[in-house]
Amino acid sequence: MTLRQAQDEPDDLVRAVEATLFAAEAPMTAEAISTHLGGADVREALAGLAAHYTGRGVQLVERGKRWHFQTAPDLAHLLRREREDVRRLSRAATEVLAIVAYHEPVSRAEVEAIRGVQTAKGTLDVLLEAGWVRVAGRREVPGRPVIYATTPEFLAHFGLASRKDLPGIDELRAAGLLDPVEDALEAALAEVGAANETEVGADSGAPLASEEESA
Amino acid sequence: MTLRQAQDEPDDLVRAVEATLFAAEAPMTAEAISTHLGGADVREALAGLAAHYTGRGVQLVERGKRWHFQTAPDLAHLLRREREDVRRLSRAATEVLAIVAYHEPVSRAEVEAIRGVQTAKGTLDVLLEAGWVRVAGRREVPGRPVIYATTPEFLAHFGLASRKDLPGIDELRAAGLLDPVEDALEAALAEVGAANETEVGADSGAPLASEEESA
Amino acid sequence: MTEVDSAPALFGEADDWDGIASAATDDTALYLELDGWEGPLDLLLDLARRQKVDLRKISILELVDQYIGYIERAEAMRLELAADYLVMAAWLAYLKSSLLLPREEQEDPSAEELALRLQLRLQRLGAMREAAARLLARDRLGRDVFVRGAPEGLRIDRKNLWQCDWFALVQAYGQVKARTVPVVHMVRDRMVMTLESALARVSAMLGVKLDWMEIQDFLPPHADSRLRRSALASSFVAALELARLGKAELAQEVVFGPLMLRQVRT
Repeated sequence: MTLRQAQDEPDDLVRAVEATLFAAEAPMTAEAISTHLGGADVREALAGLAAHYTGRGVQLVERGKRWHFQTAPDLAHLLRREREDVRRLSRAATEVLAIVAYHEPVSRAEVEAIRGVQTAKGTLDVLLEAGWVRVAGRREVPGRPVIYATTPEFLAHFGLASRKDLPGIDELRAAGLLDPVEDALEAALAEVGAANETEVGADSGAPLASEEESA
Repeated sequence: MTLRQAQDEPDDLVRAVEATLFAAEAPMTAEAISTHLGGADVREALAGLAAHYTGRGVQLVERGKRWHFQTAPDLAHLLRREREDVRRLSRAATEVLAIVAYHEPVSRAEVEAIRGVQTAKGTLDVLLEAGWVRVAGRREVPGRPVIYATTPEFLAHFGLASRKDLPGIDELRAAGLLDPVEDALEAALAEVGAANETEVGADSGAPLASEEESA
Repeated sequence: MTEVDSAPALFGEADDWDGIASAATDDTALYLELDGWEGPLDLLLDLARRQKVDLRKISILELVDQYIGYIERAEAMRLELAADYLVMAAWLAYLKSSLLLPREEQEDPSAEELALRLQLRLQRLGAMREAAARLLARDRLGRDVFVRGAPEGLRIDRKNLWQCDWFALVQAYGQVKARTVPVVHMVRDRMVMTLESALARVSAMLGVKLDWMEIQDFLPPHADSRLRRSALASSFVAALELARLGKAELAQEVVFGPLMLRQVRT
């Protein structure tokens, strides 16, 4: 015990950050913690705390630049409550959420272009109300459509440190699957036009005519 | 790190108890925790956790046989932060303050009689909060109304050695301050006064109309 | 269907996709699900996945046949189909016939281009549906991981620092005083000659003088102008009153000429 304390006893700043985040009712940015503690630089303390809690039943995590403590994911089966706080999302809402997250900022028309159906207004409202999607301004094109993006609450809910953590986003981007159909079409046609013999990349969305070549 | 882990890595039961108490909305007895975790004996885990958190910013404490996490008592001051908002006294409050200063001790009814308008309760509260007015007892008349007087802080804030330093009625008249003023002009003067407030000395802030006289 | 239950069935890996396919043996079961599709593209995507190949390698011709086949059988079973399903069926029929035409007879855009576009759209929708499933399968806050149940909370106590200065204080008092001083209208004494005094003065002077006198001569000779005007008015009224009582007579030879006055002899 005394040995451990000597090694591991946290200093005052670490203790203060730990207490602040334990007491906080919502995730806090490093800046907010610093302001709350009178301007101290808390980054090192945060890193130290995150390391300390690694492997414990409680973890310190960063989600969209905000920090909070949460229970360890592997203990989920012990902690699930009868009354689930999690919203049940319709399939439409789930798809819209994924499209917003992977494409943000994105207009409703762009969401509809990907889904091939009109999106009921209520679907976006559910996501706005959940606090996972926000209005991120307007696109400066004719009609100035409203564009949507995800929120820090979205990242916190799905356990993402940032949008870079979205599952498979790098692969999707590399495969061009986050580009508009028009761009992909143009690229694919150009490729086919340039040389049918050239080996078609796996990411090109090869047209039917060149199925064999790309295979 | 690996050394610490080897020494200090909590076992699964300890982690489960830690997470359970962290997520609990109310303190839990050892029995309740045990039931929640399928009947395991949690006493050792609780003792181990309490020892682990000793000296940290968060503590595991037992109160009346119920266990809960709380922030360390010595850090309580960190959970509260004071913010000072500089606010300008409203005109109504300024009038009430002036009446209290000139007529103290004075009841609210008397203040209203002098002002000629009803005085919202909040107005006196603001002056009490500012520390410039205090309750000075009750007047021994039917109804025993509370009477108000100014405080030493009032004198200090306004740079007065005593209430006798307040200009008398004759001086106010000489300064033109007792002349009936058109509402619009009055408002304009109040505004000018507000704009100049910081620089205005005791003798220089006469209204525009009577500058010559007061100079 | 909850997102949890549906995730493995609807959003499984392309290779082991079997959620809807298993129902395909029973046509009725499939058609009854038509309401459940999020439009024709959604149905097409599920049909495409049943080819059990990479979405980049699906056979559009086969897909078209499957789609049109289902739509036809649904119509045969008199299931109401939304218009957009029928529009898609018609478009796919056109696409199929174009794809079967020799390349040189095709219009612009070519059928291959249209097919490619459809394929790209299916890929994108498929990618997003998989992404949604993977998102929902993550450790979610409030379901799998939990924040502190009873946080103490961080309090920010706001304290007002009230500001007021000496001048504002004194001025406010002055204004209260000025506003609440009782308003009394005082009319200052003016030098006037009342009707009574004019009557007395005119009758007395008429008794002394026997000849015609101009009314101006009845006025106090050294009075200031305001008193003279008051005296003139009062004296004129007094003259009229004396005339009415038969004690005086009035004469004026021209309009606005001098007004003459004398005692009536009795």
